[in-house]
Amino acid sequence: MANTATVDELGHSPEVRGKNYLNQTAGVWSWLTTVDHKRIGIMYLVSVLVGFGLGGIFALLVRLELLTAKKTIMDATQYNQAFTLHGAAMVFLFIIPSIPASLGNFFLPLMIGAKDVAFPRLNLLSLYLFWIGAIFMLAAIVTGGVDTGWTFYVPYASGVSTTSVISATFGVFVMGFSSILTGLNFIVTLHKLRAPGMSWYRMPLFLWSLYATSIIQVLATPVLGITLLLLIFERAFHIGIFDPTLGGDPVLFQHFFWFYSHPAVYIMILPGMGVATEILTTHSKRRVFGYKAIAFSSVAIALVSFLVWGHHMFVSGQSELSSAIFSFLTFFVAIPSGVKMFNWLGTLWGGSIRFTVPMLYGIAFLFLFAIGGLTGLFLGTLSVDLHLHDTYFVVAHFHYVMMGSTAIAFFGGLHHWWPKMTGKMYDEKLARVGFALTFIGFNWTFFTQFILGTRGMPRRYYNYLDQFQPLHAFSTYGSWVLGTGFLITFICLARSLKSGAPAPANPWDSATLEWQTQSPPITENFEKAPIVTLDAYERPAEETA
Amino acid sequence: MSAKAEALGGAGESKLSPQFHVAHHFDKADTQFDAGRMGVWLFLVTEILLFGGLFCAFAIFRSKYFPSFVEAHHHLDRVMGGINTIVLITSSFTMALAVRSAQKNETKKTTLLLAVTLACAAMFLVVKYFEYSHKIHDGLLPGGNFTAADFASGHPGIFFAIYFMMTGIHGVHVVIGMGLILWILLRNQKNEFSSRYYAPVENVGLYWHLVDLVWIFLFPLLYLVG
Amino acid sequence: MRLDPIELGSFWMPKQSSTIAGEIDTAYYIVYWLDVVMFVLLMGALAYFMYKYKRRGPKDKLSDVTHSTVLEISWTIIPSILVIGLFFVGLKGWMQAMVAPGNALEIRTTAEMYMWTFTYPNGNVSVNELVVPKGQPVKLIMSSKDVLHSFFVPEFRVKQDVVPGTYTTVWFEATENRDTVLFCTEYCGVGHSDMMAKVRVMEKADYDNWQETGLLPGEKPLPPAELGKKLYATRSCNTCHSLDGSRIQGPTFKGVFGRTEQIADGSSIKVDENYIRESLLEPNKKVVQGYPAVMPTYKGLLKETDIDAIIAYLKTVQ
Amino acid sequence: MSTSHAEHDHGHGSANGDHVPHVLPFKVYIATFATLLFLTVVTVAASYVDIGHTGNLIVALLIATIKASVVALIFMHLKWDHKFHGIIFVSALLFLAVFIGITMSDTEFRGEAEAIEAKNPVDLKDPFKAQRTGDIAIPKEAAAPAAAGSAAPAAGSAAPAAVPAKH
Repeated sequence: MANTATVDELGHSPEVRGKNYLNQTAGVWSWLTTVDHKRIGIMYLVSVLVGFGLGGIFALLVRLELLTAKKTIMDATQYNQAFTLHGAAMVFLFIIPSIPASLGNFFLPLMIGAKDVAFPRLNLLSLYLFWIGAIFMLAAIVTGGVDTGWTFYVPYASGVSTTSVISATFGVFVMGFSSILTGLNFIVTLHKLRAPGMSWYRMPLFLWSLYATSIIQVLATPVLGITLLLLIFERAFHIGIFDPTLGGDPVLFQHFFWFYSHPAVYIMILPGMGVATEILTTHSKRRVFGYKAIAFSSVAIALVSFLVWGHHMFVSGQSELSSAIFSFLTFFVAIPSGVKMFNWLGTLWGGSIRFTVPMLYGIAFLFLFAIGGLTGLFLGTLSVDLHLHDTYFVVAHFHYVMMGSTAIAFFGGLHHWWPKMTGKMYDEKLARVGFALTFIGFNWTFFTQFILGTRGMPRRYYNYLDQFQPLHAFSTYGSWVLGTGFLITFICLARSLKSGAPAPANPWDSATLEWQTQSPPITENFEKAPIVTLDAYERPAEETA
Repeated sequence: MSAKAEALGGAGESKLSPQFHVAHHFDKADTQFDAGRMGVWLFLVTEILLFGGLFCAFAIFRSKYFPSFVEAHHHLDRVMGGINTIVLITSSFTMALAVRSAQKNETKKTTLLLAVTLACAAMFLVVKYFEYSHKIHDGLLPGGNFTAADFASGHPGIFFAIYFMMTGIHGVHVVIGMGLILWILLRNQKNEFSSRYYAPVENVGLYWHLVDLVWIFLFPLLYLVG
Repeated sequence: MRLDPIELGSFWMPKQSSTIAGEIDTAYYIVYWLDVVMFVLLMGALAYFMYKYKRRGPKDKLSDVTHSTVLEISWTIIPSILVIGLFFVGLKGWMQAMVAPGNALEIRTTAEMYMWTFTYPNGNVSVNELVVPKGQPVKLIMSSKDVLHSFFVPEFRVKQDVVPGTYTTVWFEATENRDTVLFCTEYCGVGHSDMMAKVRVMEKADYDNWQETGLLPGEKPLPPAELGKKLYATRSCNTCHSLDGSRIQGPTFKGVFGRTEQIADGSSIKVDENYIRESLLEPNKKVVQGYPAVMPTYKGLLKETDIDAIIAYLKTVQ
Repeated sequence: MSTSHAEHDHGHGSANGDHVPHVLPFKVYIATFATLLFLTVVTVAASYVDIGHTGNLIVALLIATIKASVVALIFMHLKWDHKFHGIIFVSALLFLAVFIGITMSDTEFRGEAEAIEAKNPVDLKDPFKAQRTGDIAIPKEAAAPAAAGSAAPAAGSAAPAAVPAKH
């Protein structure tokens, strides 16, 4: 800008000052037709939080039912629907889109110094597809529920269940397209729209994790699409591919399903790892240790994730050869995950650690991911899996990974970027209370389930042996603490929208690009296209001196 | 499909030929062109894996019910399948030429070639219609709907399940492709394309070639070797 | 059905009640201690760094080390070796669990929504109760009538899905002479959690006696009429033949002994010992007029003493 | 964007960033079209020659692959396109191969462990001892449904996957 005399500290000219992406235009219509990645990210954020709330309510109901060994509040049919909808809502409405579609959409262009994603209208279409899919899923809930479990195993889902399986699976099918389009958009954006000087190795590591995630979204989701189509046709027209009475193979469905759904586990966790990396480096004021190791381990996880789906099927009746191959390959996912863990610790070493709210979430992530990852070794070990498969041990394990790692990273990222997204600071004290209750409640609820599982408690049980009752009750009490924690967090964030102090451009003193524009950013992100001259997380010389 | 729609970037609204407006978030036309095409290629990857699931099912059940697959494939009409192969290859050829004439600013020729492509696609569907109605009449249907009595081998319904799923999904792609071709044909008539901006033509072309590519594998597997 | 609780062998694991359990628990504890050590090291480092490098002020000295190739390589290679080791630890027990010894007793197992049916080599059938001898390998050959189920006995550490349209097998050799619990562990519908069954492990002699007489250890043989009454219920006679004179699928048993019945071919017959015996073994030879010929044969499923008992019981139903 | 761009070799583009098309000569298209038609005729003809089912399958797939490559390289301009687009395309095929290959490692070998073990017993505790304690000679047809005594699987007429069809 020519008028250098009146620019503010961020270089904003008078015409721009006070304007941002939130107040540029107003009205519902301006939001529904926006192609601004930030607004789309915000709409995704609201949507996934609604999904999280929905899944959370079902989770609390499931836990409440399990308070006693027989009927507590609902009958077996309602219970089966409750755990199915908890799983389906959490996986498809919350975790899969959570970080990439909300935080990713918002920050990916900002972090590479671009004005938008490569295909802004496609981005909006992806949001609409997500909503349409969600409507089909909600329609399924209203018109008879779903009781198949979120895995939709045949022949139960294709022939026996009398619930609205088709509506639910069609919803997931449509949401799959949304996921594909987001991934495709991110890949092209990262290839084509990086600001001058922003080489691949200067990108923040969150973007490497999103890149790896996008690869999985593009490569794996179509297989889910064809799987669900076959399931829908099986149910509607008895085409027989999965139906044993017609010569089909029900185990084949599991291959199809897990070829997507196992990589999907990494669609869920990889962005969480990326967020954790950003948090740990920013709040320890330390450059990331082992940048390339973390970057390549993300891509390695994405690629290896395609080779291990059969570890969900060790007792399914698949061939012994397959099980042995899958077990062997499964252990190799542990290596890049371990490499990340070590490098995160390396990042803390020699830093200046501030225990801000996001940092608390970041440290909790390390703790919970360590447990989630290490307990995965039990399940990858063939003989041990014979005992633990489909018990509460598995339930506890994947909650530590999905909830303890991804959701905690998501909320950490939300606290980290909240000032940038909303332009408001939140009440640190209240946020800490929310965090503490969440962390304690989570471990309380789910560590208990490791004990239940090794002792032989099968999952998806409505009635159970009396001997498990004390531990189940204990777990249920924990879920109340956990629920309270999230409630306080939501109240804290909602209050900040109303009465939070205005956020400065860079409250955490971070080195990455998204903090180099105002909070909240202007619609074009940067007034002057940034030119990158420093490595990732590197600070200008006078600052580090 | 939508990938293609977006492949224009934000350029759709502008006055295009001879100079069109580069979308604000791209630095130059060439980047925008490349981005669009990369998006389409990534989209084609998803198409390959979508059909891939069915190819996987084909491989597994062919191995499991081999005699049934051999017997069932004799009930498919090689002549109709062969005609459709030639029709689709021809359409691919005219589509490729349409892209070429768009590159060379030959608007009228582009329109003509797109129209021929469209006609070929329609013919493909007509032949498909006759094939389907014949199968339905004979009771050669998927799984539980299979009613043809004179089958010696077990589980022919599986073959026809795969046949109908594969050709059905392929047929849906042909229909979507026709919509896309029609759309660029109309835009071409409004003189929106030029040698400097023909990305939509090229990207729809890529999609159409993929539809051809899938058929190139479907035809021998289903009709010729079973 | 009353199920005994699963007995705990340690804080984590149930009691080891099969030969394979020890092997699997060993693998479990190898992973367990490896995990504990790794976890303590990682979290120890985390706690130490949190304490040591807590921000003191803006003048904190920051490390400028951004990578170490030696470290990266070592923390890639060492875990790789460890997990390859784990793979073989798991493979060993698993191979044993997959391949049954040749002398295993084969029991045909059918799962359906929501019950387990076990058919023993001599044709005996038990529902929701698996009876096995101690100290002998038992191999279950399993199939499902409807949806996926899964066979899981925590104390034996064995699990295998039961798949419709195909056979799957599982084997174990019980080592403890007591009852335990069998779960269905593949979600199968509304009654999934009720699809539990009792596993009775008994000495070989007791097992043989049970096969022969249906008597559990310590049980006295029943008088014939009472045994017949029990068989009437357990062998599903009651689904087609009433005791109160009402018509179900077949003729009522009320006053059946000594009654004269019209046969489908027009002749008539007096119901006596021989006709009852024939009706059990070749049920559709002489069907009472007006009833469908749908009764399955009990040939091979009932022993001579059972047939005698049923006859004795029918004499009492008046 | 100069950095991101410099990483790719690219056939088009000009100094001012305008897009310049890469036009192929007409005869290339004609030749491609003729090749495709010719190969279609060949593949139909080949299917009438009986060289065994596997032979016919291999010939058909080979010709289809050649045709597909021609379409991808010339009609789809992959030959002159960015290398990265080719990598994208090939990686799709690679992952498809992984999907089909590993899935078939299950369906082709189901229930064979016992048959292999019967022929070639290996005790992991003592790999060099041929016979396991308790073993008798095992006359096994893999999971041997016939040994079950009672009828075929209740779910229907499906052949048990334990005895996979071999051709």
